[in-house]
Amino acid sequence: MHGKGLRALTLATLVALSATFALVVFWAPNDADQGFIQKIFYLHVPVAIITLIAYVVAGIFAWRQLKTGSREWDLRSYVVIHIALIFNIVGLLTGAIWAKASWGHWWVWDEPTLVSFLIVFLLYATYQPLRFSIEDPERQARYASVFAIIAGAFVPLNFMAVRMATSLVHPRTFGTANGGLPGEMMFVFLVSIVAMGLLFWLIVKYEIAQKTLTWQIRALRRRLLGDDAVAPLGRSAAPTIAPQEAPAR
Amino acid sequence: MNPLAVLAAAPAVPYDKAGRYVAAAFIVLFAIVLIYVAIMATKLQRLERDLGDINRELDRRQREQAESADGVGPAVGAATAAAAQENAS
Amino acid sequence: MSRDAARRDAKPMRPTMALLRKDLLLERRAPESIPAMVLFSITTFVLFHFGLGRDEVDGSLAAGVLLVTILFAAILGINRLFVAEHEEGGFDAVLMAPIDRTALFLAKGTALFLFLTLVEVVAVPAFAILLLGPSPWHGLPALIVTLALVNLALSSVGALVAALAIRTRSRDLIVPIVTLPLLVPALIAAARACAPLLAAHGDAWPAAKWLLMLGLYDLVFGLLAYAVFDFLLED
Amino acid sequence: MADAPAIELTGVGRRYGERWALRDATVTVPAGATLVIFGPNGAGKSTLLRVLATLLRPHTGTASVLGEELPRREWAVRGKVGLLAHDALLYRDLSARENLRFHARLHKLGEERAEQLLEATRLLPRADDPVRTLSRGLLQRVAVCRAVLHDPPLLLLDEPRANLDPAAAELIEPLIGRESGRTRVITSHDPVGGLAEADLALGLRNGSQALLGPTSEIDTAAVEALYR
Repeated sequence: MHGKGLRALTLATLVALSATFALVVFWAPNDADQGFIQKIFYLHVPVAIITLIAYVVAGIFAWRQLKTGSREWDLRSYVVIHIALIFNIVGLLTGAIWAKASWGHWWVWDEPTLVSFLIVFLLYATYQPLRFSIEDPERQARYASVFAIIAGAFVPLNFMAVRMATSLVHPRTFGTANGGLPGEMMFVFLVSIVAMGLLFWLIVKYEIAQKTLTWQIRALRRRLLGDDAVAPLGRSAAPTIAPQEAPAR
Repeated sequence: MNPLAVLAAAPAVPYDKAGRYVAAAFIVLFAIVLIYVAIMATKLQRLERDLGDINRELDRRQREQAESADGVGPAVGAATAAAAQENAS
Repeated sequence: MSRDAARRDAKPMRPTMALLRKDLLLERRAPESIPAMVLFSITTFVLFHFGLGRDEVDGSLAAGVLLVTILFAAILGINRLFVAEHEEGGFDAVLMAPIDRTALFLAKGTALFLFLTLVEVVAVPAFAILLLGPSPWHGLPALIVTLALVNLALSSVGALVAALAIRTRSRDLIVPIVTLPLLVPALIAAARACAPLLAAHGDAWPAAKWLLMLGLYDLVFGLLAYAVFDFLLED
Repeated sequence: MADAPAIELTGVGRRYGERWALRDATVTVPAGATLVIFGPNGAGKSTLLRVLATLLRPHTGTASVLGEELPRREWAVRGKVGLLAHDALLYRDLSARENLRFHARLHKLGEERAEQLLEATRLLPRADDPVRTLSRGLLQRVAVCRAVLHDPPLLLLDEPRANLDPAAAELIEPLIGRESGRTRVITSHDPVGGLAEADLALGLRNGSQALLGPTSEIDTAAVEALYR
């Protein structure tokens, strides 16, 4: 079920990523102020935007989980946060590289996006330890959802606060005084956002398909070989029972 | 056309410091995607192994069933034949 | 249907007061949280004195020292917030009572707010005597307002995280690692607001935007915590 | 409503992760009757009590307690069920009187009820000492007072007579015994005493129902078999 459309999505992602790469390297004009370095922007900012959207979406999924009590939503929320954390790390690393290239330091405190990203990362990095410390899967799902909702609301608020506290001295490519992005840059930027979004969605789908398959095989083993032949599940941060086994409310 | 010629002709890739940084940023992305693919591959291998276990177990049971069916089969056939005769008479 | 209506009409105020009275009584009978938080704060000021190698601090450094200390002290209180319920199994007795469960959130949040206020009544003067260079008097009214908003943020987030962590295996680890990043926006706003108040020739009032930011934080997290608290209690 | 059964469970199950703590519990207890639950530790007795107390939501089956369906109308059941658990459910640093007054406020009752119970269980001399200074027997008496404070029509008793000397047991008999007129669910490890006290018996083993019937038709050997 969950594997449906995976091939089409994989192809689309591949095309979009190649297109982004080609456009960035061969077509997008060099920035007047920053030159070639500015091209990291096409990678860093879309990854950042997708990460943020993903965190908020995970919060919405978590809300659905609490409303419906369905473990299916817990799985989605978990996987989205899991992958968003990885994107978050990519965003932090590319941001650090950009900072080093533009301003000579690996870390700059007056770049609000980067700083917010670190704070958001620190918060979401506690999601897995929190899940891991709760044994009962039902409670784990509920508590994780509460966390995801609170954290989802935290993301925009945190951005506001960090933005307010930062003096904007560095050149910002997006929406600065020198009048936004030129058309060509904007086009490449949008293509890149689409590509990163597709990549994110693809990985989420892979992950969900893999987890569901694992559960189904586990259930099959239990049915075929008996409950004793299957090692009991240890503590796990990931959701551990198949959604179809989940209680109906 | 030789693809390397395209790269060489590309005016946008300066082989200076800036080029290295941009390359590094993209390498970070691709490295992480590659690591993800590698992790996924090991997970798939485990799934394959588990599925193989289940398949073998099913095979064994089918064989067992077939064997026991071979032993019982004629007897059942005889019984039904006898029942049919009884009905007829 | 009449019972549905009765349930909707049930005001959480009465049980909240009962729960709050019980918490205050417990703290009076066996003082644990408040003395620990006060001692912790003063010790931390001494540590800052030696750690920074300075006799006096002012401005944003003073604001940072004061607020980070209060934040860490609050972690101690948050860790203890539901311990009485957890250890004695009192959770079950409260959960079986015909009360709105958000009363528990309101009571715990209020208790934490009161505890923090009491701690600050001691810790802030101690800070002024031990570390603060400039006179604290000119910014005092604004400082009180800011700290009240900070306490509100700490108590709503704290009550929620305390309930979240109490029934996990490693609550003393979960509480700080979840609470501290969650409080970063509040800390940013509060530190910026306090900086001029603790400076030698600073303004008597901080820029309104910082207080607004704190207020927005309180509002958003207060309402959210109120909305999701129930889900932490149903099993 | 008087004729409606106090407890009606059909196929009730509760899972922790992959493990079923309780499976397919199907019991009907008429109002005013007493059900005794036998079973070794970990058989699901406590889980069943907690489901009836609205503290755990069933994962399968339908449960109705005091005519209200669980978990949909669990708030309507709260306040009508008294639970005497293994833990006393009391705040150790508060006195017996403070504990009872606190619970009376939660249940919107006056303070006279607390005094009345303290007197009935002869706790008045120690009523103002912190409960952590009380002996196990005294503590259990306070716990009984807490459980019956709001005069619940349904009582859930988890081994109520553990730690009580005979005199104390007699003292609390009017509160939690048969003559209290309440529907009762009792867990017990004592086949003879348990069967004598109840109308219905339920035996649990590994979360499944292994024995069910009126106590008059069940002999102690069948109960003892549960523990082997």
